[in-house]
Amino acid sequence: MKRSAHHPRKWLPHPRFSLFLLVLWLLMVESFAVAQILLGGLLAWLIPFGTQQFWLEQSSMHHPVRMVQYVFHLFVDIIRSNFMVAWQIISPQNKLKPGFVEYPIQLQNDFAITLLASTVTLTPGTVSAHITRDKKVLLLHVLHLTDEQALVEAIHLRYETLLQEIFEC
Amino acid sequence: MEFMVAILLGVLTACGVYLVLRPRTFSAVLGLTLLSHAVNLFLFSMGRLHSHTPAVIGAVDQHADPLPQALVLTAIVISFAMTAFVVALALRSALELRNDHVDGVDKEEDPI
Amino acid sequence: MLIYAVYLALALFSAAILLCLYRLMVGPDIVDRILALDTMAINLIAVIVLTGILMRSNVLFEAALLIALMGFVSTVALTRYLLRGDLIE
Amino acid sequence: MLLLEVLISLVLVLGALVAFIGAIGLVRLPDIYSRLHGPAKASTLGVGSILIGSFLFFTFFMDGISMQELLITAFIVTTAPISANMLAKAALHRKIPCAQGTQNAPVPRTDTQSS
Amino acid sequence: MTLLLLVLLPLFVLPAPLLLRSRPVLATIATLIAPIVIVALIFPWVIPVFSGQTLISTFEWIPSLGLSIAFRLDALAMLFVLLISVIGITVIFYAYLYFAGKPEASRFYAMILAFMAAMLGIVTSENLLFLLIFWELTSLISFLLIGFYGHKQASRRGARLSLFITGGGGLALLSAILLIGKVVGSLQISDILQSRDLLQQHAYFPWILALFLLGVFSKSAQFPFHLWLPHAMSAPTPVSAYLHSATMVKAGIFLMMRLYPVFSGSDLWFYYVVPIGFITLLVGAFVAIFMHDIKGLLAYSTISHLGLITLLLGYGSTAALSVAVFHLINHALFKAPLFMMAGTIDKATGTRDLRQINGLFHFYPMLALLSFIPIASMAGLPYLNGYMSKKLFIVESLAVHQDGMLAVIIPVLAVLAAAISVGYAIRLFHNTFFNGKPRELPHWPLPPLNRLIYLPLVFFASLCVLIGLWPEWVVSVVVDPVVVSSQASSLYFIELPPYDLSVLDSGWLTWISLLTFAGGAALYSARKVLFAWHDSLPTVDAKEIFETGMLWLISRAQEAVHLVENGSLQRYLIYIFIAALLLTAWPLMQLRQWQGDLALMPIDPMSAGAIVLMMVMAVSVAVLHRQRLIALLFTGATGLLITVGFARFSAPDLALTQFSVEVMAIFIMMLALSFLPQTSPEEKKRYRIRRDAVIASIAGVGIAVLSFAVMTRPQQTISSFFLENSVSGGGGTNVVNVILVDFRGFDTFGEITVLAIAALAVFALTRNLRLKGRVSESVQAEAWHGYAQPYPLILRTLARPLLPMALLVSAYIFLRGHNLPGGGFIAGLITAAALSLQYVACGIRWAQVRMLTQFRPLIGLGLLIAGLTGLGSLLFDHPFLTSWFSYFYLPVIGKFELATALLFDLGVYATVVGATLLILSNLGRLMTIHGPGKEIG
Amino acid sequence: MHLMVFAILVPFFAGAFLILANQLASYLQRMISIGSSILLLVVALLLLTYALSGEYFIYQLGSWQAPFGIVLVLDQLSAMMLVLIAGLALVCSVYACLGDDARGAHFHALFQFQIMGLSGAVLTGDLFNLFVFFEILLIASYALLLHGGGRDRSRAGLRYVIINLVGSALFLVALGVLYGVTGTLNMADMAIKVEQLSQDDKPLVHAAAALLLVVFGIKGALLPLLFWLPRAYASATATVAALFAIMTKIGIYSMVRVFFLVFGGEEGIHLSLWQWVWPLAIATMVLGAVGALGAQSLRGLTAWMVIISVGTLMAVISEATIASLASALLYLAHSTLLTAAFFLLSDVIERYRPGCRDYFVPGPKTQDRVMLGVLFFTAAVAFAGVPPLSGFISKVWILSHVDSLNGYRVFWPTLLLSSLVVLVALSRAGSALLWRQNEQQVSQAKAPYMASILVGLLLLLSVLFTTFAEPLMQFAQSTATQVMLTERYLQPFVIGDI
Ligand code: NA
Ligand code: NA
Repeated sequence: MKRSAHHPRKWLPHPRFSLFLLVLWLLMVESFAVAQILLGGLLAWLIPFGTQQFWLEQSSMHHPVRMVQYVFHLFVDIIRSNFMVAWQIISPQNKLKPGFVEYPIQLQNDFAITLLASTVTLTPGTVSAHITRDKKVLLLHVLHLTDEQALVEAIHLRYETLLQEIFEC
Repeated sequence: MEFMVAILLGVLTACGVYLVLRPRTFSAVLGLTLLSHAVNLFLFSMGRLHSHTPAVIGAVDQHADPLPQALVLTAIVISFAMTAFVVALALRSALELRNDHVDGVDKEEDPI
Repeated sequence: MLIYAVYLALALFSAAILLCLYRLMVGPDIVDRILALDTMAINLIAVIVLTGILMRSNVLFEAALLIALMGFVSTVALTRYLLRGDLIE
Repeated sequence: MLLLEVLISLVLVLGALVAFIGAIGLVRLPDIYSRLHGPAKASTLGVGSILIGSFLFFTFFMDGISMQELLITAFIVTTAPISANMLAKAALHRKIPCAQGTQNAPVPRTDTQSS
Repeated sequence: MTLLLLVLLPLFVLPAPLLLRSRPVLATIATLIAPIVIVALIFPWVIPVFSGQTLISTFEWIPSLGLSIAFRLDALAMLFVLLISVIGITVIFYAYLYFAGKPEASRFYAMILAFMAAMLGIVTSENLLFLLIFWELTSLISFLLIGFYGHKQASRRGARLSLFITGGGGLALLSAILLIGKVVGSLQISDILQSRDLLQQHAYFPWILALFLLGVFSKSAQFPFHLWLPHAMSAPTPVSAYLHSATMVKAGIFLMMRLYPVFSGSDLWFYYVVPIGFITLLVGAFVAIFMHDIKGLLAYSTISHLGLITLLLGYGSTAALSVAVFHLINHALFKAPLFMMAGTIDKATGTRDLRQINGLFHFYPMLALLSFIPIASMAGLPYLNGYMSKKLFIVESLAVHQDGMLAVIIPVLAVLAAAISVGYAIRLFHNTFFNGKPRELPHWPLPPLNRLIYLPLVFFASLCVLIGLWPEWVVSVVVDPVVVSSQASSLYFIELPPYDLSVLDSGWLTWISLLTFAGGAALYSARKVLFAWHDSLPTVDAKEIFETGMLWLISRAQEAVHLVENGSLQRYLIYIFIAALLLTAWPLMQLRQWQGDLALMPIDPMSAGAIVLMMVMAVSVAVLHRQRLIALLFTGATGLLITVGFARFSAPDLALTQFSVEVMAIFIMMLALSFLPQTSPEEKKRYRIRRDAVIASIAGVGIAVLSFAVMTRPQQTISSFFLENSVSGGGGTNVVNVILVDFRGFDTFGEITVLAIAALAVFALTRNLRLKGRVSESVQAEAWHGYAQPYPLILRTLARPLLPMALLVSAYIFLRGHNLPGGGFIAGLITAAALSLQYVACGIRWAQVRMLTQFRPLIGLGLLIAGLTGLGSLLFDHPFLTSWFSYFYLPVIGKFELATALLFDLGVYATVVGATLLILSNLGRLMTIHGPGKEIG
Repeated sequence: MHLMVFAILVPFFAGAFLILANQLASYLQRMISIGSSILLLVVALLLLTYALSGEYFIYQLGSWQAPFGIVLVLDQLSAMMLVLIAGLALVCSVYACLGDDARGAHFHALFQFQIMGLSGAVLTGDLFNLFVFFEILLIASYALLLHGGGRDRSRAGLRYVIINLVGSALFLVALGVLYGVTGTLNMADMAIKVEQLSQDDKPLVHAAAALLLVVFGIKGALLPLLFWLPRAYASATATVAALFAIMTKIGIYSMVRVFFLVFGGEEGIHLSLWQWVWPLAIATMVLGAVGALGAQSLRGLTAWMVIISVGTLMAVISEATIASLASALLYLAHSTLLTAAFFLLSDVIERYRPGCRDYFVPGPKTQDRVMLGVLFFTAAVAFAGVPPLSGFISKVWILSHVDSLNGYRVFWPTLLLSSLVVLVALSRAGSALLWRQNEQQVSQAKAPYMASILVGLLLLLSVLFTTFAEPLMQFAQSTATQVMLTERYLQPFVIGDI
C-alpha cells in the first residue's frame, strides 16, 4: 500500500458510529452520570478520529428501521434452528445428509455481503464456508441438506432482499 | 486443595523441565513457557489459596493476599517479554544456522 | 432455585468443556483442535459469567470480555496461520 | 419475583443445555464441516442465554442494571461467524475430507477416498 | 633519599635514548649517564659502608600489606650496586659497538635502563615485598630482552620458557615471603634478620625454605631450572653479558646471601642447597664442553659457576660464604668480557658455531690476547682471580663437616668439576683462536674489528689480573665487609677465618690444582671421542621440550575443557538442575513437618477437575512435543486453565493478565513455528529421554514438596498494610493495581522497561534477518489460490469496526483499573490485540500506514511518561514515584478522582501497546510474501 | 538523597529518549549515550562521597515505608559497585562509538538499559526488585550479546538466554518460598524475620537460600553453572564483553549482599552455604586455569580469566571473615577493570590485524606495534599478578587474608598456580599476537589510537590502584566491616523508623 492511503483527516469522521460508541460506553460503565457522558463523548470522538484511516470506506445504512426487522428475523431464526439442529445432533447420525451449497450473491456492498454471510452462520444448520474472490458465490455447508433450491430461495427472500433494501445495493 | 495444587505445580514443573531439556529450540521454548506457568503459579500459591476473596476493597469483606498477585503480574509480563525474545532468537538462529537444534549444530539430522 | 439452576448450568458447561477437550485431544485435524479450543473459550465465558452470579459480583466481567476478544483473535490467527502458514500479511 | 427467578433459571439451564448439545455435536458429528455447526450454537443461543440470564439477574436482583453482559453477547455474536468462516476456509484449504454422502463436496469425501 | 634516587635515576634517564633514536652516539652517552651518576652518587658511601655502616631509609606505602618503600645499603648491597653500575657502564659501551648505530639500540638502552633500575631495587631493598616487585620486574624485562628479536621463533620460545620458569619461581618466592611475613610479623629485612630462631623453629619453616629456594634457584638457573638460561642466549649479546651472566642470574645468589643469616646453619638448608648446587655445577660444566655454540658454552659455564656459588652457600660456614662472595665477584669479572668476546666474534664472523670458527688468532690477535686472560681465569690459572676462588672452593669442600661418604664424595666431585671447567675453557680458547682454519664463515673475508672493543676487554682483563695478584686486598676491603653484613652482624661478632691467600702454595693443593689442569687437558684432547659419544645421545632442547610440552598441555587442556564445556546446552542445563536439586534436597531432608498447621481448603469437584485437566494438558505437551503445533495448542490450553485457576483463587487481575499474555505468547510462538519444521525429529539417544524424565520428575517433586510445605503453613505478611492503605494512601480500591502502580510502582517501572527492551531486542534481532530458506512448506505463492485468500472478506469487513470498539473497551479497562480489576497493562494488551487483528485481517503494510504513530516512539513515549510521572514528585521533594491523588467536585460533573498513578499507568499502557506491536509486526514482517522488506516500528 | 535514584534514572531516561528519538543522527545518539555515562559517573562519585561517611542511606520509593514499599539502600559496597559500573560504562560507551555501535540496531539504548539494570541491582534493598533489575540487565545483555549478529553469537546467545531464563525461574521459586515463609520482601526485614523463624520453617528458607545460591552462581559463573560464559563472552562484541566484565561481579555482589544480610544472622544457613561455595570456587579456579591454557583467542582467554577471577573471589569470600571480604572487594574491582581492558584490547588488536581477528595465529606484518605491545604487556602484568600493578597488590592482600588451613593447603597453591598458568597463557598470547608475523602479508592498518587510549585509561586505573592502594584497602576494609556487621543495617528496619 502506498502513502496515498492517507486521506485528509476529518474532525468527526463517523458521527453515527461515535454515537454508537458513546452508548456502548455508558452501557459498559453502567452509569449515566454527567461525568461519564462527558468522558464517553470524549472517547467516542477521539477513538474514531484516531482510527479513521483504518475504515474509510464505511457503507451507509439507509433504512435503520429495516435493520431492526432484520435483527428480529435473525433472532427468531436462531432460536428456531437451534432446536432443529439440537435434534439433528442428538438423533442418530446416519439420518444426516450434509452437503455444500453454492449460493449466488446478488449484493454489491462488502458490508452487506458480510452481514449476509454472518447471518447464515449464526442460524444453526448452515455455515458460510467461503466467499469467492469475485464476491459472486457464497459457499455454504449445510448440516442437513434436503432441498438445495429451497434453501437458496429462503436465504434470498428472508435475508438478502432485506439487506438489499437496507444498503440500497 | 493445597495438595492438588502442589501436585499440579510438580507436574507443570516436571513437564517444563523435561521439555527444556529437549534438543530443539521449539521444545525448549514450550518448556520455558510451562516452567514459567509453574513458577508463576508457585509464586501465587505462596500467598496461600483463597476462595472468593479478591483483593478489591469494598467488593468483598475478606481479601486474598494481594502482594503475591502483584508479584506474579510482574513476573508474567517479564516472562512474556522473555518468551517473545527467546522465540525471536530461536527463529533467528534457526534461519541463520540452518537448523533448530539448541546448540546450533544439528547432530542428529540433516539441516533444514 | 436459582442457585441450583446455576449449578446445573455450570455442570453442563463443564461437561461441554470436557467434550471440547476430547475433541482437542483427538483431533484428528488441527482445524478440529482449533475449533475445540475456540468452543472451549466460549464455554469458558459462560462458566465465568455463572461464577459471577454465584459470587454475586461482576468483577469477572472483564475476564469474560477478554476471553471473548482474545479467543476470537487467536482463532483467527490460528486459522490464518493454517491458510497461509503465517499470521500477518 | 419468583416468576423472574424461574425465568432466569430456565434461561440459564436452557442455554447450558444448548451449549452442551453443541459440544456433543462437536464430538459426535462425522466431519469438521459438520462439527462447525455445534459451536455456532454454543456461541449464540448457549452463551447468549447465560449472558441474558446474568443480565436479568444482576439487573433485577442486584442493585443497578448490568449491561456488560449485553456487550459480551454482541461481541460474541459478531465474531462467531468470522471464526466459523475462517475455520471452514482452513478446513477446505487443507482439503480435509468431508463425511460420507456429503452432497456437492468440493473436497474429497471419506467414502471416495476409501474406495 | 639518595637510595630512592639510585633506583629512580635509570628510569628518569629512560626516555632519553628513545627520544634520541636517530642519534646513536648521543643515545649511548645519555644512557651512560645513569650508571655513571649512580657510581658518583654512591661513591661517598663506599668507604663508610664497607667499613660496616648500614644505611636504611623507609617510606610507608601500603602498610596493610606490610609493603614499604624501604632501602638498605650495606656492604652486600654496595657490592652489587657497584657490580651492576660498573658492568652496566661497560655493557652499554659495548652495546654501542654491538648495535653499530641501528635504531633498535635505543629500545635496548631503554630496557637496559629499566633493568638496571629493577636490579638496583632488588639489591637495595629493605622490604622483602618491595624486593619482590623488582625481582619480578627483572624477570619481565629479561623476557622482553630475550624476545628482543620477537619475529624469530627461537627468541619467542626462549623468552616464554624463561618467563615460565622465573615467573613460577617468583610465585614461589612470593609465598615464601608472605609466610615469612606471617611468622615474623614484618617484611622488613632488618626485622627478619633478627628472627632466625623464630623462623627456623616454626612449623612452616620447611615450606618457607623450600618455596624460598624454589624462587631463588629458578632465578639463578639452578638445576633443573637452569634450562631457561641457554635459550636466553638468543637475546642480543650485551643482554647475555649483563643480565644472564653478571647481574640478573646473581639476584638469586644475592637473595640467598641476603637471608643467609636466617636460613643457614639449619640441616635443611644444607640438604636442600648442597645437592642442587653440586648437580648444577657438574651438569653445567659437563654440558658446556659439548656446546658448539660459543654463547651456549658460556651460558652453561655460567650455570656451572652459579652452581658453584650456591654450593658454597650451602656449606653454611662463614668461610664458604666468603669464598662464595669472592667467586661471585670473580665470575662477574671474567664472564662479562667473555660474552663481549663472543658477541664480537659473532658479529665479525656471522656465526657462533665453534666448529666453524677456528684460527681466529691470525685475524684478531689482539682479541685473542685479551680473551686469554678471562678464559684462563675461568679455568683457574694461577695469578688470575679465578685461581684463587677455585683453590678456596676445594679447601672449603674438604672442610665440610659431614660424616661418612659425603666427606669423600664432596671433595672428589669438586675436583672433577674443576677439571671439567678447565676442559671447556681450553676448548673455548683453542677452538676459537687456533685449531686450524675457519670453515665456511658467513662473513668472508673477515671485517676488521672496531678497536674500541678492546677498551672493556682491557678493563676486565686488568681487573682479573689485579685481583689474581692481590686477592688479600679484595678480600679484606670488599669480601669481608660483605660477609659481615651478610651475617646480621649486629647479633654476633664474626671471627673471620684466616685465609691462605698465597698464590703458589706448596703441598697437596698445588697437586690438586695441577690435577684439574691435567684432567681438563685430557678431556679436551679426548674431545673427538666425547663429541662422538655426545652426538649419539638424544638431543635435548629444553625450549623444544617446553614448547612440545606446552602444546601437549594445551591440547590436553582443550580436551579437558571440552569434556565439560562442549557447547551442549542440554548438558549445561542438567548441571544447573542437578546443582539446584542437590543443594535444595539437603535442607529439605531436614524438614520435619511436611504439612503446616493451616487448615486445608476443601476440594471442590470443579477445581479438582480443572486441576486434573491441567495436568493432563501439561503431560500431553511433554508427550506430544514433537508434533509442534499440537503441543503449542496444548500449551495454550494449559495457560488458559491457569487463568481459570487464578480466577478461582481470587486473583481476577492475574487471570486477565495471564489470559491476554498467554494469547499473545501463543500468537508469537505460532509466528515462529511457521518458519520452523512442524515436527521435531525423533531423538536417537533414548537414554537421554529417561534421564531427563528422571531429572524432571525429581524437580517436580521438589517443587510440589516446597509449595505444599509453604502453602499449608500459617502466614504473617506485610500485605495487611496494603489492604489498609490502598484507599487512603493509594486512592484505589483494587489493591493489586495500587500495589502495581503505587506501593511497588518501581517494580512495574522495571517491568515495562523489560518489555521495552525485549521489543527493541526483537526488533534488532529480526532487522537484518535474511530468509534464505523459508521453512514452512505452506508458504508458497499458489497458496493464494482457492480458499486461502490474503484478506478474507468477512474478516476484513468486521475487523475494522471492531478496532474502535476494542479501543473503547480498553479505555474502560484502563480507567477502572485503579478500583477494579484492569489497568494499563491489560488495556494495552487489548489494544495491541485489536490492532494486530487489523494486521491479520488486512495486511501489515495496509495497517502500518494507518497507524497514528510508529511503535518505537510509542514505547519511548510510554517509558518517558512513566518516568516523568515518577519524577514529578521530586518537584515537591518527595521520593521518586510518590503518587498524588485527590477527589474533586465540580457542579455538573460531580465527584471525580485525579491520580498521578493513572498517568503512570498511561505510560505502562503506551509501552505495552508499542512493545507488543513492535514484536508482533517485526516477526510478522518476516513473512510478507515479498520478503522482510523495510523495518517496521 | 534523591541522587540515589538518579543512578537508575539517568540511564533509564537516556535509553527511553533514545528509543523515542530513534531516527536521531548517530552522532547525537552517541553524544546522549556518552553524556548519560558521564552524568552517571558524576552521580556515582557523589554517592560514593556520601557513602564514605560510613552511614547507610535509605531511599523510600513512592514515599512508602519499608518493608512495605521498595527502598534503595546506599552503603559503601553499593557505592563502590556503582562507581565501578559507571566508570566501565563510560569507557565502554566511548569505545562503542568507535564503530561497534553501528553493527546493529539500538546499541546505545540497550546499553543504557543494561547500565540501568546494573545500577538498580546494586542499589535495591528489596529482593523482588532485585529480581526485576536482574531481568532488566539480563534482557539487555541478551540483546547486547547478539549485537552485531552472526552465527557464533546466535549459538552462544541461545545458550546464554535459555540458561538465564531457567535461572530466573529458580529465582522466582526462591523468592516465592522466602515470601511464603517470611511474609516480606525487603531484605533487611527478611533478615529479621529469618532470625525469628521457628525450627520447622528454617529448612524451607534454607532451601530457598540454596536456590538463590544457584541463581547467583549462574550469574556469577560458579562451577558447575558457568558453562554459558566462555563462548558467550568470547563471541560478544568487544565493548559488550567489556561491559559484561561487571555482570559476573553483580552475581557475586548479590550473593554477598543477600547471604551476609538476609542469611547472615542465622549461623546455620549462611555458613552451610559458604561451605558449599568454597570447593566449587576452587574447582572454578582450576577449570578457569585449564580453560585459559587451552584458549585459542584472546577473547576466549579473557573469558576464562573472568572465570578464574570469579573462582578466586568466591573462594576468598567464602572464608566469610571481614578481612577476606575486604581483600575480595579489592580484587573484584581490579579484576573487573582488567578483564574489561583485555576485552577491549582484543578488539584493538583485531583492528590492527585485519583478517586474523584475535586468534593466536601469525598476523600480517604491520608497522608499529610498540603501543600495542606496551598496552598488552601492562595489561598482562596487571592481570597475572606480577608486580607492581593492581593484580599483585590484590593477590598479595588476598593471600595474606586467607589464612585458614584449607587456605594454605588448597587455596594458595591453586591461586599461585593459576597465576602461573595465566602468565604462561598470556605470554603465549602476546607472543603469538604481537611478535609472530606472517612475513608474506603486509598490512597497512594504522594503530587505532583512540581505542588504545581507552584501553590505556583502564590500565592507568590499575596503576593508580597500586599507587593509592593503602586508602583503597582502608576503604575495602571498612566496606567489608559494614557489609558483615549487619546490625547497623538492620537497625532502622527493626525500629521501623526510617
Ligand atoms: Na449490575
Ligand atoms: Na505513593
